[in-house]
Amino acid sequence: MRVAGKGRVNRHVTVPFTFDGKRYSAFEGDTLASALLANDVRLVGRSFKYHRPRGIFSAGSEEPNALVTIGHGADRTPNVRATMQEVYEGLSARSQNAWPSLRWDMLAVNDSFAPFLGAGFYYKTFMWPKAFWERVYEPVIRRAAGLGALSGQHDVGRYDKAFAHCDVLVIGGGPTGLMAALVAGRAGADVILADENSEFGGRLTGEVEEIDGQQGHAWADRVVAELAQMPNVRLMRRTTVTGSYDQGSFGALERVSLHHACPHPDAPLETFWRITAKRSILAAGALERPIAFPNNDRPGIMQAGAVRTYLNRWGVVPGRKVAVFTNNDSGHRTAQDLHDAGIEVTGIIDARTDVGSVVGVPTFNDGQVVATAGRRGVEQVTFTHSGGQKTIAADCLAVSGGWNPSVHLSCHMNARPQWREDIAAFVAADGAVPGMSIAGAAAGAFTTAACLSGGANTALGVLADLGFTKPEVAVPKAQDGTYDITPLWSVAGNGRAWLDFQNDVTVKDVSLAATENFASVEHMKRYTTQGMAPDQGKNSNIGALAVLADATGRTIPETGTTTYRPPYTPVSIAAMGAGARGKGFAPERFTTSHTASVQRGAPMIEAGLWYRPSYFPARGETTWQEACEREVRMVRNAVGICDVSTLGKIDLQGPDAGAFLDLVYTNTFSTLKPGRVRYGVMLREDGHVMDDGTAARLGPDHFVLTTTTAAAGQVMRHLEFVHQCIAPQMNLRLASVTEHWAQFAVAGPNAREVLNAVVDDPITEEEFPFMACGAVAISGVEGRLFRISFSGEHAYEVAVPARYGDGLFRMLLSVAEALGGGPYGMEALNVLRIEKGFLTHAELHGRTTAFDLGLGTMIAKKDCIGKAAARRPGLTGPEREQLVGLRAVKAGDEITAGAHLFREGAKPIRENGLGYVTSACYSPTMGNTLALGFLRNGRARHGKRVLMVDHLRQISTVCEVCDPVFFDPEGRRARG
Amino acid sequence: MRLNCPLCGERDRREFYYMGHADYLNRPSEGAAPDAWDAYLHLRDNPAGLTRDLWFHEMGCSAWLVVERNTVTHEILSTTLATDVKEAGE
Amino acid sequence: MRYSGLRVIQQGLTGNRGWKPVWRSPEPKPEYDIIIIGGGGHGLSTAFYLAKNHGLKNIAVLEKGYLGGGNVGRNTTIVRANYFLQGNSEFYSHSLKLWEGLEDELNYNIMHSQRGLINLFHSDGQRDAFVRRGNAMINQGDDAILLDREGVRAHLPYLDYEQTRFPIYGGLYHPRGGTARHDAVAWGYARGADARGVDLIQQCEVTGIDVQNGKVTGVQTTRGAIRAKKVAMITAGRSGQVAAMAGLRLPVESHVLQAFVTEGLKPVIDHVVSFGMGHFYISQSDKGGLVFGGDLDFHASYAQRGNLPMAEHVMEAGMTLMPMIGRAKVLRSWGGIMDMTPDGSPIIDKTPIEGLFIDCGWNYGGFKAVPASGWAMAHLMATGQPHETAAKFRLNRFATGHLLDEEGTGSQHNLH
Amino acid sequence: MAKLIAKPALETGMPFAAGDAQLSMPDLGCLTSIAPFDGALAAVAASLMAAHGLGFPEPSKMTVAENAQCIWWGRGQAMLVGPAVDDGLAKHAALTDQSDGWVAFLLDGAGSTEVLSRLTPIDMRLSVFPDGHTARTQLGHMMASITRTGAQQFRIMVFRSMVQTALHELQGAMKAVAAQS
Repeated sequence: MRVAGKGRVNRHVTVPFTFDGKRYSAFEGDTLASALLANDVRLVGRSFKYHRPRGIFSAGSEEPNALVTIGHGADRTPNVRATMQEVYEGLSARSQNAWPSLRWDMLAVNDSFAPFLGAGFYYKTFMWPKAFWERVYEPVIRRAAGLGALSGQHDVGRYDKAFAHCDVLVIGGGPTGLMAALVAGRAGADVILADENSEFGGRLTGEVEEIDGQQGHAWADRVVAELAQMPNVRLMRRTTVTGSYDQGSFGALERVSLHHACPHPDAPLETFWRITAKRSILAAGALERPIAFPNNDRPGIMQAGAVRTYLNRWGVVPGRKVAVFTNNDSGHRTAQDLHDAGIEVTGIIDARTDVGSVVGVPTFNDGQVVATAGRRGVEQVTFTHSGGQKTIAADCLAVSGGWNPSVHLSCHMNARPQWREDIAAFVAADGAVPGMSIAGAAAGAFTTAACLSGGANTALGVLADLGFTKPEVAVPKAQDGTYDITPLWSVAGNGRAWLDFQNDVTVKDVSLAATENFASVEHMKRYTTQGMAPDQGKNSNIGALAVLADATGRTIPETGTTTYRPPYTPVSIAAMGAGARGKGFAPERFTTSHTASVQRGAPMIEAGLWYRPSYFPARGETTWQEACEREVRMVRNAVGICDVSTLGKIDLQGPDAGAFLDLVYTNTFSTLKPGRVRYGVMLREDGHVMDDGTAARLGPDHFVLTTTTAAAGQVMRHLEFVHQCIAPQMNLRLASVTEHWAQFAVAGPNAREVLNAVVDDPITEEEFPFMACGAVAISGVEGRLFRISFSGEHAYEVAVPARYGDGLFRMLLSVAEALGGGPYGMEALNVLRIEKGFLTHAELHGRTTAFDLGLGTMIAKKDCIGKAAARRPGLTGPEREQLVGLRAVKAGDEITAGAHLFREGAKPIRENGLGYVTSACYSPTMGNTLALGFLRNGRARHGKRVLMVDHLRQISTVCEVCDPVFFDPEGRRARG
Repeated sequence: MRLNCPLCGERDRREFYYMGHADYLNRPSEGAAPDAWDAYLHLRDNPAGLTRDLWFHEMGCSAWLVVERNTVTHEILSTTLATDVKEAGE
Repeated sequence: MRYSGLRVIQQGLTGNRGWKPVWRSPEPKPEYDIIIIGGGGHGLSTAFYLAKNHGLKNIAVLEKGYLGGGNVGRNTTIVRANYFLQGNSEFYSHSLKLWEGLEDELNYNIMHSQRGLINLFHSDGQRDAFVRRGNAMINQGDDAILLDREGVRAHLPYLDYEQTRFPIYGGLYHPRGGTARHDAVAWGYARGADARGVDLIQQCEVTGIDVQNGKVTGVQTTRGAIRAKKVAMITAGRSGQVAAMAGLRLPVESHVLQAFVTEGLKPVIDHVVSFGMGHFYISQSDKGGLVFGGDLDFHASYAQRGNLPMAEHVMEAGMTLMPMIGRAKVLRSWGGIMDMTPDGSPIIDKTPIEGLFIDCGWNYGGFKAVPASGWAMAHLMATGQPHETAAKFRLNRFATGHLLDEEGTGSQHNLH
Repeated sequence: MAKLIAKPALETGMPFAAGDAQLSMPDLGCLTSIAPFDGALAAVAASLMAAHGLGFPEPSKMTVAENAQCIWWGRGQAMLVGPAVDDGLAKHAALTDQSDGWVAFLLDGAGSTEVLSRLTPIDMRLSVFPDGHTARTQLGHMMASITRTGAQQFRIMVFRSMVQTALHELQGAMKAVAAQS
């Protein structure tokens, strides 16, 4: 019900919205929760397990009951707290976890079975018959469980991530945080003030009290106005600091557009911030806790502070007759404010003895609520008082069991909070998070005056540490009220008393856990699921552990808390993963020939971060195999052009460059002559092959290395490691030049002819024999030429600065095509290299040694990285699986990569396994299926037969083992 | 987590690559006994507390760093260029 | 007390007043035949199988905190047997078979749910590697099915097949893979071990291991000295510190692995799904939370908590693969401490000290190994011989080069 | 003989503006990485001064002459921007032509810091990262060099092959910031 003259919503602007399809009207400034209460909607959800009717409980992000689904289709968001959702025109909210309707929920029947559904009941049953778990029990449980539902469609929302840096991060914009930010801001520090609400002020927005002679919220507005003028202060509304991490880093979630009916299409719904602060001040306030009494979960039973906030901030009361149940002075303030607003308060039930009363309100000291009644919401409250029982009417029961400082962020780095007997609550331990100071209610100061001075003094301390001059700030005068708590956690009586509303954990469940010896607080949590619901135990943790302490005969501090984990409030995956939708997950790398390749219809496939052409379809070709075989024949018979720019290229210069290469490659490079290229194998220090490639000596002190595409980054890091950490005395410098050069393979019998058509000065065999390298000019552009071959053909790789890559590629193609050649893609490249037994990371998969690959002789006498470890007995000898060639005995039979190898006639089971196939292809050159693979003692089995079995594809093929070089084993073509 | 790169200043952990304990700086000499290699490559004190490890400022300046650090609290005590550590003869 | 649906009903009708402690809280005795250091999944299953399979009774499990408080209670609950290398294949295959009978064996519903695991691949090269693995699984007698893109779509229609950065080529489907309720596994083994006379002693930290003449004689604890004929160190996450008490240096580096759970949601993900390009795996718990994880934080740590860059990376992987989870909200994140070994495979072995055994190095695959690890460790301790399924998990294999490097990433501990 | 045609890294999309930020792609001329050999830093600095009128930059700094700039590029390395490097430096340093390896964006305007804060983890507050300061860091998931060239102006350099992604990310951040201001 809306109360005239109360609250600060804009009554001039009405906002239509719907809940469960029904139309309602709110005012500008309402949250969904305040608007529902204003419309007398009490039932807003169903509980998790028993499907009990539930109403709005709080006015903040800790809300356990009022979780709703907002929006439709791909724009649907489940589990939104109605208390945090600001209304906007057309807002469409629906209740959750109820079928067919919130009012008539079939699964409410669960409540009648409650005696059989206590803590951990599922561990004791559903075991028979065995097959029923996946087929019957689990599907039923899964359907009943869960809260809201995802749309099942791709999220269409925009999300963003950002970084921010400051001197002082103030977490929480209540009186404490505002005061701290004001002091720090005036001192000139870079300040970020973050608060999860739509307006700053914290409790001041929900109270009737004065600061410096004005209303608290007006004071807050004035401070915010001053802060907004400071260039060194960043005000972050609707921003929840969700986690504290090492060295002053924080995560924070800003709700940017979730309160807009029509968000700007470029604006994110949410932004996930990574904030780095030299110092932080935790001024997150405190949360009011419930008391566990029988049937304390009915709609209408709420936090006393929330009732006050709804009245004072939104001008809403949740009932016509309000009763209050409290063990501290908070309840009295609620009664007072309601009474002053003309709302009937039917009684204050105060668990304490001998406390004052609110004028005009019946007060029952030494009272405890033992029962509540009402079908879909509370209607009556029964309590003990003066040795008897009394029942009063109440359609809203405002409960205060005391306040828990919001210590969460101070505990994210594993610190445990400390118990303070005087306020019966946990507070943060000193130094819990390096650089974090805790102030105000978060530090157990429960009066506005104490919060203001605490905020100011904490900021002054922080500023002094950071070397700022003390600013001129007077702490304003404010009420210094009382708190005066007598702890009360649970009240015995008939009926269940809820601790965790969301997960339906009652006092009995915690007692059962204790009975069954789940006595550790962690065991109790995990056994009962208390604290594991969306509120992360904000409403229930302390109460539950008090009940556990009682049940196990320990004190609360002896029992201890469970661990507080980030995030403070739930964070959408989309926000934390912002930017990664579609292609945003990883950068895309394009070669200079990309456009030309696409123009020729080549399917571009991912190769690491790069895109490379799979094949270049010719007219009339319908399958990739046709194109691939044509391209292979083209290279073998004429000439092919292939962009090889994606291979890593590393420039190495300096007097010790040769010696350095001797250290990192198994073979010797210091003896390589300028103008020559050598193939090299690089080991990891553990003796396995890291990568292979070539090193070209461009000058006496200048090499350029190539790496495989996949290992380029790893090799660069490794070389830097070897240089900086193993051999810093070597005088050399490394630079990646992968990006600078566009490089193309020109391969095939006509390769030189193609090349000579484009270079300014034609080359000859004598000048440029196999494995030569040198400078070359193309239309006056300086390039590099390497006579190397990954196809086994007479081949070159020619490199020009990347801006000329597209031009050179097109030029090479036009020349090649005139000579019966053309471009070839990855598929043909793979066939060509398999025919020659050349390696890729299919073979260099990290478990292979130079010995396995038959390259053992490439390990020179000198020391090199990996040489010592490669000598371990397990890395050599006949038990090792060695690289072999395989060809189908019956030409054309399929050999598949990933198939396993067995002795002919042996059963294809693990015990008989001899090896596996790494790469396979149909070779148009050889007219057969060829493969590379690893076979136990394989080099001794050349000429023998093995059985290849691919269980997955149901293929068995008898293969002949052979040398891995199938084609031109003498290498004449590359030399010729 | 943030690391203070001696060259670049304080940077976010995401810019760095982690390799392992600074044991990796002390590569056994050629011909060292197999035990020495086993210790170098595999065996670790793995302290719950102060440790020294090797980081690479991969997205930054490409310097290898020796970081003194607490593995329990994640406190960073010092960061030094690996080349400086090697030069100091450690 | 035997558990059953009938018992639950009977107790419910009589006010649930008859439930008994699930385990005792015994005082430590001065001497045991066998002491197991570590009351996690592996320690508890070892104790259980020592008692059950080998008839041993005089056993204590010493736990410095609470039972199941380590990695068994902080993982993503995945159970699978999909390994490639001989040495691993037979072990995890054995483990899966034990999982399949575990509810019966423990009389405890650990909610083993064989909902199927799909490992996605995103290139021809990845496909070939997964085919190799799938064939190894079938060689071992386990199940594997190769799915092409459309096959994956039939199971997982909600993935992004159009725009994702690394297109989905297909998947390796392991129907018997799935999940289990992690805490329940620890509790079930604890209850079973306790019922067979094993003393489960919580809040009892081992502070020293007593060795005389190369032979173990007992342990020092925060609750006094306890003598023992045999001692097992089964303390993944703290293996290095415990082994150091006996003067041993291990091939282990400890790393933190984060995991995440969202708020409860109605059923939307029915399998366990693993993304081949982004270190991301996800399933949905019976309570409705999406449970997911990614890679290590990558720096050595004992902090049981993670840092943001890896958390963000995990969310980013989720968003490129299955953007329908965007509106699911992460409720809680946590970290477990992983014993990372130089080949990514575990160690179940004797140590050079007589009577001292070690079970460690589970990297981040320890949960699914809980049954078989206990089985093999119990066998080793009772008979002195390695169990046939765990014969290759030798402590000295790094020195000898008889490695089990599934990923092929080499000896750097954090790369597995 | 056909002429080899040079192609820019980006053929469309430039310049771009959104809100208080403008993005363009300046032609920087030659880029040469200069990595002084052991003990040769002084000689390199002297040669640079003699040939190009600027010194070898301190870490995180840029030196500037009339027609040239030298940007610190990482451990033991700087990038000479503008002129072709003087060959005399080759005696003292590894010289590597990177003219086609990196592309540069210029981000200008009052919103530029806010835009970059979406993409890079470094602290770009003017007090911490003043004019003439440079950082090797990341832009999104890409390696980048970011230099402040004015109170509201940054030069952002990324790998040539990633220019499309960089453009996409910068434009996205510019639009998002514009939509919120």
